[in-house]
Amino acid sequence: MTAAANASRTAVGPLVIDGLCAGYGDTQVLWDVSLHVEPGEVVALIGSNGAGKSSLLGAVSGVVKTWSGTVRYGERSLTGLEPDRIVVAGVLQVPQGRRLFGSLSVEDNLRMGAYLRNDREVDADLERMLTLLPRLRERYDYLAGRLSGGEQQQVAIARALMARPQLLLIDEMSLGLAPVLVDQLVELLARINATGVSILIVEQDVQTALEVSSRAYVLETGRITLSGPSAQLLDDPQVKKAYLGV
Amino acid sequence: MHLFAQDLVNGILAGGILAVVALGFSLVWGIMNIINLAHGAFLMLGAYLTYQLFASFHVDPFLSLPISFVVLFALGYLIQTYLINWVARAPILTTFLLTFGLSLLMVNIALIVWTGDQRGVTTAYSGANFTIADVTVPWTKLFTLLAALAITGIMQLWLTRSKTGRAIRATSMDIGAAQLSGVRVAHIYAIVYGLGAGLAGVAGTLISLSYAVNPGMGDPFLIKAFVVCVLGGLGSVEGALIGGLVYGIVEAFATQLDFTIGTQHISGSGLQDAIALVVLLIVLIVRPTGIMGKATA
Amino acid sequence: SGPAAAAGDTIVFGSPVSLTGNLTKEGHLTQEGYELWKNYINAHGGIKVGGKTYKVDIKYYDDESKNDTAAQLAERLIDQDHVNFLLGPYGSGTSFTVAQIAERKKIPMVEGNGAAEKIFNQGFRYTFGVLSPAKRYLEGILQMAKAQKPPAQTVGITAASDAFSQEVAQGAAAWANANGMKVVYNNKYPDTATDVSSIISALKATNPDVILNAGHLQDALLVQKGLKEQNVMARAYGYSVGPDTPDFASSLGKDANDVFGGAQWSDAVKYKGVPGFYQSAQEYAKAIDAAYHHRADYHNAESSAACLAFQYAIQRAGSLDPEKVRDALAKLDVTTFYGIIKFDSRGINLFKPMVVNQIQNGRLTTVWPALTADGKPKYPAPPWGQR
Amino acid sequence: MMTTAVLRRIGLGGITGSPIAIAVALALMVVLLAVPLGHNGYLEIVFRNILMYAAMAYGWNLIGGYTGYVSFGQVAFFGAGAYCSAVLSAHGIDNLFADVALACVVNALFAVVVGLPVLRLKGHYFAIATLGIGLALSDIVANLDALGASSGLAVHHVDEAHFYVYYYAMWLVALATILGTYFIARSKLGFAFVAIRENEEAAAVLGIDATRYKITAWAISAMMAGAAGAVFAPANGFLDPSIAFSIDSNVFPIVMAILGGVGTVAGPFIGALILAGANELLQRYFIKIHTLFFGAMIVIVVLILPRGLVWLFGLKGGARTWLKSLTAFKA
Amino acid sequence: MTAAGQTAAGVALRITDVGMRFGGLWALSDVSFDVEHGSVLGLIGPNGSGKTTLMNVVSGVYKPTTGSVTYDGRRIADVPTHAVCHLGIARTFQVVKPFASLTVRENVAVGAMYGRYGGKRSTRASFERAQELLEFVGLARVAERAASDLTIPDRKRLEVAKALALDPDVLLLDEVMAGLNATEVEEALELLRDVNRRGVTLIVVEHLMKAIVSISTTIVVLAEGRKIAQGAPADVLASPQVIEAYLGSRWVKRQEQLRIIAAEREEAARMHPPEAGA
Ligand SMILES: Nc1ncnc2c1ncn2[C@@H]1O[C@H](COP(=O)(O)OP(=O)(O)OP(=O)(O)O)[C@@H](O)[C@H]1O
Ligand SMILES: Nc1ncnc2c1ncn2[C@@H]1O[C@H](COP(=O)(O)OP(=O)(O)OP(=O)(O)O)[C@@H](O)[C@H]1O
Ligand SMILES: [Mg+2]
Ligand SMILES: [Mg+2]
Repeated sequence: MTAAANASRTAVGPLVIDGLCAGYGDTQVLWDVSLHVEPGEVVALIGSNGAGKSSLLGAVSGVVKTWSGTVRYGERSLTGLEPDRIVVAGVLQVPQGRRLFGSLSVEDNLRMGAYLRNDREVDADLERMLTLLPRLRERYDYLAGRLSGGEQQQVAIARALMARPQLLLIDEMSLGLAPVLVDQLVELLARINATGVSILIVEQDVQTALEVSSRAYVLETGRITLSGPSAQLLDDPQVKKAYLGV
Repeated sequence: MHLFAQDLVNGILAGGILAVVALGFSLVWGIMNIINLAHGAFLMLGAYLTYQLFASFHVDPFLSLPISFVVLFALGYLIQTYLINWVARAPILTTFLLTFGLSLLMVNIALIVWTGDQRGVTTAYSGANFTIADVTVPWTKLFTLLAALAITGIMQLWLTRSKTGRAIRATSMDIGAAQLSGVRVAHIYAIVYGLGAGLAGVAGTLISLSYAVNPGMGDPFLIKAFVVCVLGGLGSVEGALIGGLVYGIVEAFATQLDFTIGTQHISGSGLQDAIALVVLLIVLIVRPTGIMGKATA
Repeated sequence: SGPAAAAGDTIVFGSPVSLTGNLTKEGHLTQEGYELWKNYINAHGGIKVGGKTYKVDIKYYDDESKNDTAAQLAERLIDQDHVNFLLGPYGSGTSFTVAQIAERKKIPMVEGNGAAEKIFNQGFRYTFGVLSPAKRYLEGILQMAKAQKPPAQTVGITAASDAFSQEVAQGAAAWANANGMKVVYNNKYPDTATDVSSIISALKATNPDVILNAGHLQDALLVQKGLKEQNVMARAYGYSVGPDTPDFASSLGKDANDVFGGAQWSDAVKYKGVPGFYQSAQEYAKAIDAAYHHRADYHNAESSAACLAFQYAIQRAGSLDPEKVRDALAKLDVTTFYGIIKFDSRGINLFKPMVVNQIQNGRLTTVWPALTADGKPKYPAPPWGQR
Repeated sequence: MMTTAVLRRIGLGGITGSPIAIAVALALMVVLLAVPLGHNGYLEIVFRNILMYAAMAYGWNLIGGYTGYVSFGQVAFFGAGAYCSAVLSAHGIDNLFADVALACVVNALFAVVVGLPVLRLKGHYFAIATLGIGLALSDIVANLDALGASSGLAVHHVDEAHFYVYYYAMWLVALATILGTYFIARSKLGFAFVAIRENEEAAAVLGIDATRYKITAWAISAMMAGAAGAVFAPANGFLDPSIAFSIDSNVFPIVMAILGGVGTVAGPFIGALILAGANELLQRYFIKIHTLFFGAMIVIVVLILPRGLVWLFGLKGGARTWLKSLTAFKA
Repeated sequence: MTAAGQTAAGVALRITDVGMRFGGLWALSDVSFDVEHGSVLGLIGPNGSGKTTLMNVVSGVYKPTTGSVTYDGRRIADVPTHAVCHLGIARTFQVVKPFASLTVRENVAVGAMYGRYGGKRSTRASFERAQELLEFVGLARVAERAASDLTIPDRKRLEVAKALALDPDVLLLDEVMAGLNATEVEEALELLRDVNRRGVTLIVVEHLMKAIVSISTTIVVLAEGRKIAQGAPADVLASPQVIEAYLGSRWVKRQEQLRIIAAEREEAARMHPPEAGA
């Protein structure tokens, strides 16, 4: 049924966004954005509120319609595809605000992540998630809508992982999470990345974002204004001033 | 005492049919947030299909159950895909209006095709019955009840256990998130609407055994479906079943009630609907989301 | 603002009638009755009024079987389409609301399908009904049952909750009480009933000799099936509406046999009408069969009769003036294929008897009163399954 | 929180409504003053019904549109109002002012008594409970001999020459509902209603006593429907449960409001005019299948103008915007 | 700096043995503490530890299963939700809930109309008050926009403005800074300090430790529905139990780094006294 489900977890190629313009109604929010994520890379996208970070992720995952420009993933063009087709291509988004299925149990939420998979390893992956995130085991039968914010974020990430994505788009991972949990998630990302999954992460906690990524882009009012290795951006005086409050 | 037992049986038998009528309606409403006013028309088409198969090809009504389901499922699937889907995410009142229009269309097409004549499906065994402990039970209605139980059972299992069932429930909660999990929403919606129509068709088949078949026959059932699905809890399969049974039993017992207010004598049977609705109100006041309804997060 | 004179030399009648909605079938039968008359008149030259001959035309609108829509359409027929006269809609509820408009607009209406006496108890001057009142519908069946040996002694009645059915039920109960029969059960069900088993259970528990239903075709079918399902055994089963319509037998098959129906008319009646239209019931039935390919039903006949009342009244008035025609209607006294048409001071036809039909081996046979009958009543009814 | 989600999807506009829409509505009202001058009783009924449905639509809009409690039971109030007139008439009182006043008082009380339990329900459950109230009331009246039971009551009315009084009375009721809506929408009351619609919990935390304001909205909307019913009964001259509590009077105001544009002041009017006009033409030219065409028309209008007819007036960007709107709600 | 706003003395809110059960889960158990008038209480704890639940109890949205909350001696559970703000208690929602179809100004005005004065303030006065507050929180530029058009941080500002419109004595803030970047957090803190200076008691729930530390007079830590620590910020954050349950080792490490950087800077500054900066 799907290529994504049974394919290896190694990314098939780079995500290449070229000259992307997009918006809502008549208002344009993204202007000629170009960026790329190489297989196995962790890339961060930072920028102030309303810069268009979520919109950019949306344009990749198909929930925001592109006006012009292209999105390619490996050999495939993702431009203009419906969101479900993009999942088939192996690109998964953890949306801002979690968007869990509130009246489904934690288990069912995780199983929904594996919706397109037909292989026999779904149960094994489920078990792996519960080991990775033990809190979820405690809340396994709970309705997701009853969980606290942090618990929900864990379910959201685990749900996306259940699809065995090759490229993960994570929006505001640390939002509202206890510091100790952010630590755990950062480690989690490293481990996921180690299995060959590329990650494009959007974060307000710029410090964390730059620590976990190897490269980063700065988005300002819909345009890429700066990019480079994360370590370098951490030291960039402009970045420090605007985003780190130092 | 005997009448009490007989009424209980009558109520349960009638309730089974109402459960099937309400089930598809409840799913479409609960899952797609569409108040499907065309549900009664689908029911009517199911009944005519059964009638036609019976009159022209002597197909037994119980055998035409799956045919009704498949044909109406297909019709519902197509209607959703090519018409309703265009406004599937519109405000609930917009789709309400659209299905109102569709219902008028279907009923009036039926009027042209079959005219306003009353039709009936009277099989060799229709009216056959048995009696235990003074309670008479008609075979067809008993089988109808069993069919209703089987259908709700299958639906319940399918919705909770199958992958598509889970996707349907997920889609009802958050379309966007479902899409991001790889769910093709238009397809899921078409399945749900098809299911609603198919179940209405099945209900139509069962109803044709006892009720006169005519183009407008869906209306009273549609109104009862409204009440039953809310009584039981919207979008809930067990809810539709329990709601249907409660409604059937309340109606049956209402028949034997008698009031006298001053010089005015009121017979409960004339007030069947009102009594059932008062029960609905009481249930809702005690349980604001119906008997089986879960409070949503 | 009176209606404009007939357009050219055509007299225009108007009728809101149930072409959709839950009385569609009956509405169609009504329309057939009107059309048969119109075609006859036009084929035979028209109606002669004071030296001039007029063709006739009938304008219909669909009242969707709704009382208020019927009234609104009547108003439209009068004000917009300037019809000369109104022919009634189908049903007592619609007839009542239309009667009101006729009254206000001072346009005569003759109706053949609203038998509730309430319509005629309002002091309306412009409304005339050719049919016997609702309370008579089931009397014939009771008379018949009482005349059998041994005579029926107990009656159970179920009735729909609409005005017509309620009057029918009250009439039957009153007759039974006045004639030494006992009413052991009398209860109503809502018009929207989808299941009547519990009423039937209660009825069965009282074990009546005669079971009567006052309702319409749709509920008659529901009740008849229900009686069989619960194995209710009575000596006679009678319906106010149902058995006379071919649908009853066609949808119930054998289960329809031996059931009685009260009827305004049947093709067995032996009246000899005045010239101007088919003069006997048999000729009329033949014409209906030729035109519509089904057996003439009393809804057809009473509708044609309403037209006939106008025909003779207009001829006698020698004018199309609404007031003159109204007066002529009030004085009318003719015998037609349908029986006598004559109105009491309230405008209803108390002078024509009802008949009782019974379905015998799938055929509608008139069994009462004996004078007009073309068969004998089969009484008592055999058990279910042996029909 | 279901309600909020549902109502946000209804896409109700700003609270006070656009001044243009109000101007259009009032201009239409002025034009409608002229109808009885045509001495065409039928047209008078058609337009009187439009005014009646409009009054009910505004009543519905207050509880369904502004407060977010979608009611399918406005017909209960309409019917109750109508029966108030019928009862007065049976007691020899033929006075429209008395009719309307009684209908308002009775309906306000009725709304409070029924509202206390029913307004605790949310969303769909509220909708069906209200549907139930209408059906139950109809059933109960159909069994009360004092109200003529199912065979109904004649209601005294004036003679043909003075029939226009009903038209103007209905016109006044409609005008009152429009102006009432307009002023309420701009008042503190209106803000409380909308706050409840958007989020009842958040409204409570801002100090809004939700129960009290919901009942207020419900009672006012009940009075609007009741006043329309009180004028309708004598104009119609006859009342039975099937007329007083007809499905049409329940569904049409909603259909008109949606077709015209929910939450706009002019919407229900435009919707009513178009529906009545279309019905008129279809009845004329397609007697036997007019309902079929009527159904087809509704389907087509919904598909090509999913936001209602009034939306066309404010359309910027012409055909392009319109084409985009076609897919706006696609799943 | 932390005590800047402390004016009135005495206990404002007294939370006594509060327990809250959802089905089989005790989201809060035996929580007790006092909040002084004019103070800023920081409430922290792992996700799901019951902070939001406690806010709901204090603002009268939930009635606690056990225990009580009193405000100036009055039991809050006895007061209906809508009347709690007449007492002077206002709150924001973690999941922001603006009235989406109203404009930003109207949103705030509704609070001003009903809030503390229970509908007695005139429409005009309410709109004037709304305008003041919008300027105060920095939303005047979008006053006419529909609330649904706002970005998340602006929605949080709106949430604060709505709460302030109730003219509260106590303001409960549930994660109003989540999703802001460091610079924006600074601005928000400045705003809250200003509010506090005007005599409003604050209860602040945040996961941004920097913010909590810099604004709170006292910190209370919840874990699994129980209070595990209470005290001055420095003491609480040093508690091993809090570090283990909530802060985590990376946080400690980062603090360490920051302290080293600060120390180095100080050292450098001592060696090379600043003149014209560089
Ligand atoms: N559904 C929408 N409709 C209209 N405008 C939108 C929509 N979503 C976002 N916008 C606008 O697009 C712009 C970019 O928003 P976006 O959510 O992409 O920013 P962001 O960088 O993710 O910000 P945040 O940090 O707040 O998440 C903002 O001005 C926002 O108001
Ligand atoms: N209405 C409810 N019904 C059932 N359980 C609930 C409800 N509200 C909260 N809970 C449960 O209570 C616990 C505490 O939740 P609460 O929202 O108070 O946590 P929190 O401390 O605010 O967390 P976060 O920092 O993630 O916002 C959680 O485990 C949650 O699942
Ligand atoms: Mg974002
Ligand atoms: Mg929280």
